[in-house]
Amino acid sequence: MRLFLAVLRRELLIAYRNSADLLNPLIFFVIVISLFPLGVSPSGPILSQIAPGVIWVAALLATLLSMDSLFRSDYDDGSLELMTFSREPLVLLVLGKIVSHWLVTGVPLAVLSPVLALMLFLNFEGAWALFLSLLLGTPILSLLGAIGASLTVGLRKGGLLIAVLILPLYVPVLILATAMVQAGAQAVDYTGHMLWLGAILAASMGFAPIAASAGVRISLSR
Amino acid sequence: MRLFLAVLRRELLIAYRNSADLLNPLIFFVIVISLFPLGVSPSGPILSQIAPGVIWVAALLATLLSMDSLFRSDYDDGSLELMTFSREPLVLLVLGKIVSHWLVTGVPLAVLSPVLALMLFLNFEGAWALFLSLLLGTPILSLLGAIGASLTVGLRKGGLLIAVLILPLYVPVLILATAMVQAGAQAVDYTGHMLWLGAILAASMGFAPIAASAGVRISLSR
Amino acid sequence: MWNWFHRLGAPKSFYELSSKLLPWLSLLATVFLASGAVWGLVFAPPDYQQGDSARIMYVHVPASILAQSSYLMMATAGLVFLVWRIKLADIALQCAAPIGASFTFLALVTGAIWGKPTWGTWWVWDARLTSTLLLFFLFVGVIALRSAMDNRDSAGRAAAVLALVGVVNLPIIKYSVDWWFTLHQSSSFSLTEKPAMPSEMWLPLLTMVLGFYLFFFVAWMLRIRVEILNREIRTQWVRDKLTGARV
Amino acid sequence: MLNVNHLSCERDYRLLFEDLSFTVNEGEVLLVEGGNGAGKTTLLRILCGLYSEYQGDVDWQLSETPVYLGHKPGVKDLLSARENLTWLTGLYQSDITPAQITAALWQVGLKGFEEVLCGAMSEGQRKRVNLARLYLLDSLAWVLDEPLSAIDVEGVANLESCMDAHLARGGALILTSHLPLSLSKPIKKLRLGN
Amino acid sequence: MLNVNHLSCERDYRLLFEDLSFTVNEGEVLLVEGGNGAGKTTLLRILCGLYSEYQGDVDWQLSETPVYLGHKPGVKDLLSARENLTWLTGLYQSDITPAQITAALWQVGLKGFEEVLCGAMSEGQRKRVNLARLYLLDSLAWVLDEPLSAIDVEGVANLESCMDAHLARGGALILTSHLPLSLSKPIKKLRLGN
Ligand code: HEM
Ligand SMILES: Nc1ncnc2c1ncn2[C@@H]1O[C@H](COP(=O)(O)OP(=O)(O)OP(=O)(O)O)[C@@H](O)[C@H]1O
Ligand SMILES: Nc1ncnc2c1ncn2[C@@H]1O[C@H](COP(=O)(O)OP(=O)(O)OP(=O)(O)O)[C@@H](O)[C@H]1O
Ligand SMILES: [Mg+2]
Ligand SMILES: [Mg+2]
Repeated sequence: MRLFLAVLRRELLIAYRNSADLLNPLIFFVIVISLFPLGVSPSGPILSQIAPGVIWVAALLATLLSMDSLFRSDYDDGSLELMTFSREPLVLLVLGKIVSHWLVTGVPLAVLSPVLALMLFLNFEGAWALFLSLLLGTPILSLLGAIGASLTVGLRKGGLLIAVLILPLYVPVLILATAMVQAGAQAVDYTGHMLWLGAILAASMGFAPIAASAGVRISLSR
Repeated sequence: MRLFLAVLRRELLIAYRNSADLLNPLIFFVIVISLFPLGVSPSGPILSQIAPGVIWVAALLATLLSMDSLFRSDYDDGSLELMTFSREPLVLLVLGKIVSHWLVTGVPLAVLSPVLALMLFLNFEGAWALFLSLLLGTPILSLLGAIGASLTVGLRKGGLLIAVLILPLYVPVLILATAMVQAGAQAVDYTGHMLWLGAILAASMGFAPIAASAGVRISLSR
Repeated sequence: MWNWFHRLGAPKSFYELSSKLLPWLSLLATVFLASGAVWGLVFAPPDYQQGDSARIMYVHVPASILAQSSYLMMATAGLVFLVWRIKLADIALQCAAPIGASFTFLALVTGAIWGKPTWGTWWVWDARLTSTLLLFFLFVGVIALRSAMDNRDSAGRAAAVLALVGVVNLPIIKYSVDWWFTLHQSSSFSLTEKPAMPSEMWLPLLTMVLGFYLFFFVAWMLRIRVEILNREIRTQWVRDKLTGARV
Repeated sequence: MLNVNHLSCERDYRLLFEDLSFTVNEGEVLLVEGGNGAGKTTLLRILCGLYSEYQGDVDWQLSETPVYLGHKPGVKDLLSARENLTWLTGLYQSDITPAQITAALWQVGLKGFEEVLCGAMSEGQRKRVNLARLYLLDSLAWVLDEPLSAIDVEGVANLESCMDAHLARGGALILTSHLPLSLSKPIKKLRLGN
Repeated sequence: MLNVNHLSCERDYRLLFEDLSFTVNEGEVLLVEGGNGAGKTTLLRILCGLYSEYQGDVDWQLSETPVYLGHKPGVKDLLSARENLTWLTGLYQSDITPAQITAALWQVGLKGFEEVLCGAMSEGQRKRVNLARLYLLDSLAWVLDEPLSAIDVEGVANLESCMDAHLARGGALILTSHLPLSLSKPIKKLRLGN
């Protein structure tokens, strides 16, 4: 447990050190979203229709691509192999890294999302539902993404391979969440969606860290 | 000139060696696009309306994120600093890398795009226009992206910083190209758009490699 | 001329000069801002169709104008730094970026606030708004790159290159966005057909614009001075300054 | 402390070593020799469980995990020397005080660099940060892959005395090195390659 | 061949060297000495124009560019030894034949590894691929940063004779090393750091 906190502190410290890294997913998120009015059309009706999908896809990408560097730098400078020797299970370390990643990426995205929702002419109820969906959804993204990150670390493939591996796993979350937001926008009750998201979150909580630490060991024995 | 060809051969050889890298942008492209029917709505009219924007945004991201590793690995293993000593100007080497990047990313995207266009219920004329727009547009993306890549190499920041730097510069291409596709889909003449894209291409041909090689030198003197 | 240029380029002499200029500039800035604000918010007539909500214009328009011209100034500083390697230019660039970004942000916010009463929504994808948003992204890019690099010299040059690239693209971006908007004209509002302003409205506006410019320069100088002290901390003259300040 | 029996390993169809058996006891040094590409790093990684494609068996009679030092620096560019060392040692032990960290950094000759980011250090300095672990961890088994490379002359002398101390307190040491090594104890040698 | 006048450099507020002046002529060796962090790498990078924050002036009387070898291996993991070497030398000269490439690889003791990907090589082998350039390029100026590190004993002897040959044909050599170096010519030394 002490170690878990140590990881958390280290990761947040590093994130703080290159604070640019902290903001990048956020800015990326905003920019990608603002590309759609330019690419599709600025008209309100259309935008409000595609808003949930666009915002969620952007969130997916922002998380996933920031994910790529989760283990990369530790691998490059060899501190990842040292972690595998630690006195406490590797799972704990991995979980620590995942949590800190969520704190640094997921939470800001969720917090910022309502503004963007309004920029895409989503109504307040929709924006609120979006916020909730992101708050529940992004941890799942971080957890699943970590598996991909652990498997692709060490292969110098840029951020794309991991996207290819993991995006399909994200599809259920995407569908649930966007449905939830649309329900919210039409003032339909969406507790059902939230329960489902919660369930997925719990499940991935269970197995993702284990899978990820297995992945780390695999990547290292090469 | 001999050297330019040498770079080209080397880059293509490397790309071929990890052929996964070759496919990733493509698969990424496909996956991202196929997220939209799931996230937005499967209905034909809506999709055909957003198709040009969606496909082009996906292309933007695919190019940009594959761009990130353009100089990265050369920097990591120190062969980038050796390139600056070469008997021919660095610009030539940089241009070679850019061209090869376009060959392995841009061209496949363009070739694949009509299929995706049809999947999003764009009509044939639109799909054709899309193909042309990508053929003309992706080299611009590679050229501008190279500037970002050269400036961010050596900072271990994952692919996001470069996106933040460069995506705004992509906006004109995005606007022109999507307009061109929409025109094509409505069987309106779009030679004007093509001429504009060509002009931008020529312009970026002119200054991007120079800026990029300046960026490389800057990143190295650290 | 030339050696004057270089003498000014020396941080020390700039510091001296600026300490002479600052009081006057700040005085002027306050005068202009205060008078412009009072004039615009109290005496100027309300807009004949928008009523008093239009008065936010007296903040919004100057902010928007400043947003654009500060990017130009930043890029100019970058050019000077790349060509003549004048350290001061690097400092100027570094200090201009955040100020410009905040002006852009101000333009966005005031615009949004203005949009609510006039258009009934906080935001529309209008050409001007969009290009301002993009301008904001360009600023953010420069700042992000600057802060991402540890080594100062290369960070400065990298930021300069990026700023120049941005300035080359800025017109293309603005033009393309305008064109894009006119393309979708039917589907949205626009700021383009504005009634010609009566002089009682644009005179205070002009005062505010000037005031904003002055304020920009004051803020810029202050930041530059601090940065100079930071960088030259180990040189004799700074030591003297600090000890002098202490006693 | 360590028993290795009938260990053999080949990497892409090249046999590195075959039927290797040796033991290392408390207070003993094993120097793994061999030219470039002989398989030293591979052997050490196998001993530490970092590489798994081998036949034969490796068993440690040891409560704590061995200290491994590889070719890579193993320090984070964005953390200062102190932060790196705190983290690296924290992985193994939880009872190390800041004062000890500082002391260790001084002992590896990084006095004045405690707060410098490792990204802003020279090759050798980065390596020293990693080596500073040796002064802090009380694991009895050290597995060091070319600990002396990139270290300057005083640094080497320093390190050798550190190793002597380790051996004196009953530690075991397995290392590789291309430079001559002078320790107080007799050095067991294991030669790989033809 | 190389004149350096009043060169001084500091990195984050630490003065590395000040008012350094020296010359290196045809057939001369300059060994840059100094502890870890003294500034050797920085100096060499300055000489090669890879680092620009310095005062003073560096001028080469030289037609072709110097051969620089740094701490990093400088080879691509995904290319074979032959491909890497072809590419690396092609950067400087266009007249090198495959036969010469093979010969050079054999001379650095990589016989049998010509077609192996450098990613599948040991630390030292990777370094050897980069060193093989020295047998092929006819630039008269070599600037080598710790060329001997990670190289085994025979490898070092090999390299020293290669350097002797270079000096004999009137080449200039500037290098750093933490190991003792024995060359036929007298070695000019430049000590950095206190
Ligand atoms: C976030 C929203 C907005 C942004 C980013 C924005 C941005 C801009 C920009 C870039 C300019 C150009 C300044 C110049 O160079 O002349 C401008 C001017 C102006 N804007 Fe806005 N604007 C916004 C909302 C609004 C709204 C809602 C109104 C009121 C209907 C408005 C009215 C004006 C006026 C009257 C001018 C002065 C026109 C001129 O000087 O040419 N703006 N704004
Ligand atoms: N990237 C960097 N940014 C800032 N300072 C640096 C950087 N790299 C090195 N330094 C500083 O410059 C000094 C000299 O570093 P340099 O690499 O030249 O030393 P060196 O003599 O090569 O040492 P070694 O023998 O370990 O290679 C060091 O004290 C280090 O703190
Ligand atoms: N990642 C790898 N994949 C496949 N083969 C490898 C890999 N790394 C090393 N090898 C092979 O294993 C052999 C031994 O490599 P190893 O790194 O153990 O050598 P070493 O004794 O450490 O050499 P050095 O003294 O240069 O460090 C080498 O011949 C090399 O070809
Ligand atoms: Mg080894
Ligand atoms: Mg060095």
